[in-house]
Amino acid sequence: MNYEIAKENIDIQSVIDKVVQREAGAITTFIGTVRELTKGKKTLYLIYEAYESMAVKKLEQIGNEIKERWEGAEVAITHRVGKLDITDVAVVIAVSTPHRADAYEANRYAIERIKEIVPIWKKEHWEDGQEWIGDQLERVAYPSGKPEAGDLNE
Amino acid sequence: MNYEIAKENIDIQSVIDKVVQREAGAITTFIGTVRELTKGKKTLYLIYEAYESMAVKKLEQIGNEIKERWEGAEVAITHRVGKLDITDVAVVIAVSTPHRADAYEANRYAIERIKEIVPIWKKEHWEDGQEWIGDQLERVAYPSGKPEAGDLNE
Amino acid sequence: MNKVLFFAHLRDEAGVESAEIEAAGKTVAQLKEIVAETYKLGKLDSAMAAINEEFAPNEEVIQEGDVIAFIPPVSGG
Amino acid sequence: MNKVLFFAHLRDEAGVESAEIEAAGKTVAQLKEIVAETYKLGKLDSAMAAINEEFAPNEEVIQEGDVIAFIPPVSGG
Repeated sequence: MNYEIAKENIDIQSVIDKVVQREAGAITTFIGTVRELTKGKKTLYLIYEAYESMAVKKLEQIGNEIKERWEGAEVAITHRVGKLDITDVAVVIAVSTPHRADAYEANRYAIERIKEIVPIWKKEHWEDGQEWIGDQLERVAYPSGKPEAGDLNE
Repeated sequence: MNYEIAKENIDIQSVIDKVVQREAGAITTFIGTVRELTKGKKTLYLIYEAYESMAVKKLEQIGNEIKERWEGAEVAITHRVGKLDITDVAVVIAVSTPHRADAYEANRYAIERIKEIVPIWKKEHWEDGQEWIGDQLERVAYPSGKPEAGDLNE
Repeated sequence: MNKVLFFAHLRDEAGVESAEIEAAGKTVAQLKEIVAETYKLGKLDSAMAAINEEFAPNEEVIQEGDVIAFIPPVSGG
Repeated sequence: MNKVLFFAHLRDEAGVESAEIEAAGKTVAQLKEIVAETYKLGKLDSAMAAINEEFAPNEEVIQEGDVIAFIPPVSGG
């Protein structure tokens, strides 16, 4: 179970434990936390929602993409859903590799891919309103109905 | 105490806790672990030794360099000394920043700088011998007596 | 019959989480048109579609029993 | 008097962790020569020196009471 959607607080150490290996000299983690200010606007809290079964499959796909590109990599990703307050942990990505440069690159790849292909959405709640992020005009839309050609059935 | 030399097992979560901030959307960690194989040679265990008082100062210097270069960054680094077995954690670097690209870059900067200027040494123990790493011929020596011009009194 | 799933703002606008629709033989694009009209969904064009939890292009033909999800631009992480 | 510290392989070779040496007025380079000869340290050339926990170049002049450390190429991380 290296790829999970969590309904409660994520235990960071338990995600790290999944990628510990005797062949690894480096483990990187990315911990996405709820930031109070975005473009000067104060967030009160967030709601994350997932298409859970597909999200787990897509997290696993990202892990497999990483293992193909970075030899010897191990990957674990947990994304939380539900209501999150400021500084709460939304996502933890742990990647272990034999050498450190790969651990950074592969981890960065994971978060970028999550933002492209994993069906999870956040709704920001401010003092003066709320909005699902991702349907805003400044976001890239997908007129062809897909994120990009390479993402289909990879 | 964001910069520490530890004689016991490092609690990763406690290092992360030091960089949590309401302004941060991203925390990256680098966890250096003892790898079993290096260039095909099997390590049994390592001994890390530090010039402790200077090492803490140099870790703090690295943190300050990061804060100057990446606005809004918070940094915590703990390096362990003593005997470490395979998969044991030698170093934990945690960096938080408002945006994720900075958290990866600043964290990577920290580990590279540690390998340049922090007075910590490891002695590898193999089945057929032992050696202080850093005095090997394949390493760059410092004929001028310093790591590089920019490192002095930065 | 086919199950159709709505998420995030699409679910808020549609007012339902899922619907049962006869969509076998139709393309994703055709189903989008029908659903957009039925549920008055203005931004369905910018949504991706998934068939059985895999992204599917607009021209893919839906089979009997397929589960179709409309996926607004994602914002996890 | 000045305290001189040895680490890692330099300590192993010198056989001591530290020594008291009269080094005031000498440069780091001069002290290196003396120490290399006294303790038969072959690789002192590749070591950095620190004075009072700050890296110091070979030409820096040592003051009374300064603590000097010889720092082999580091290998932490």
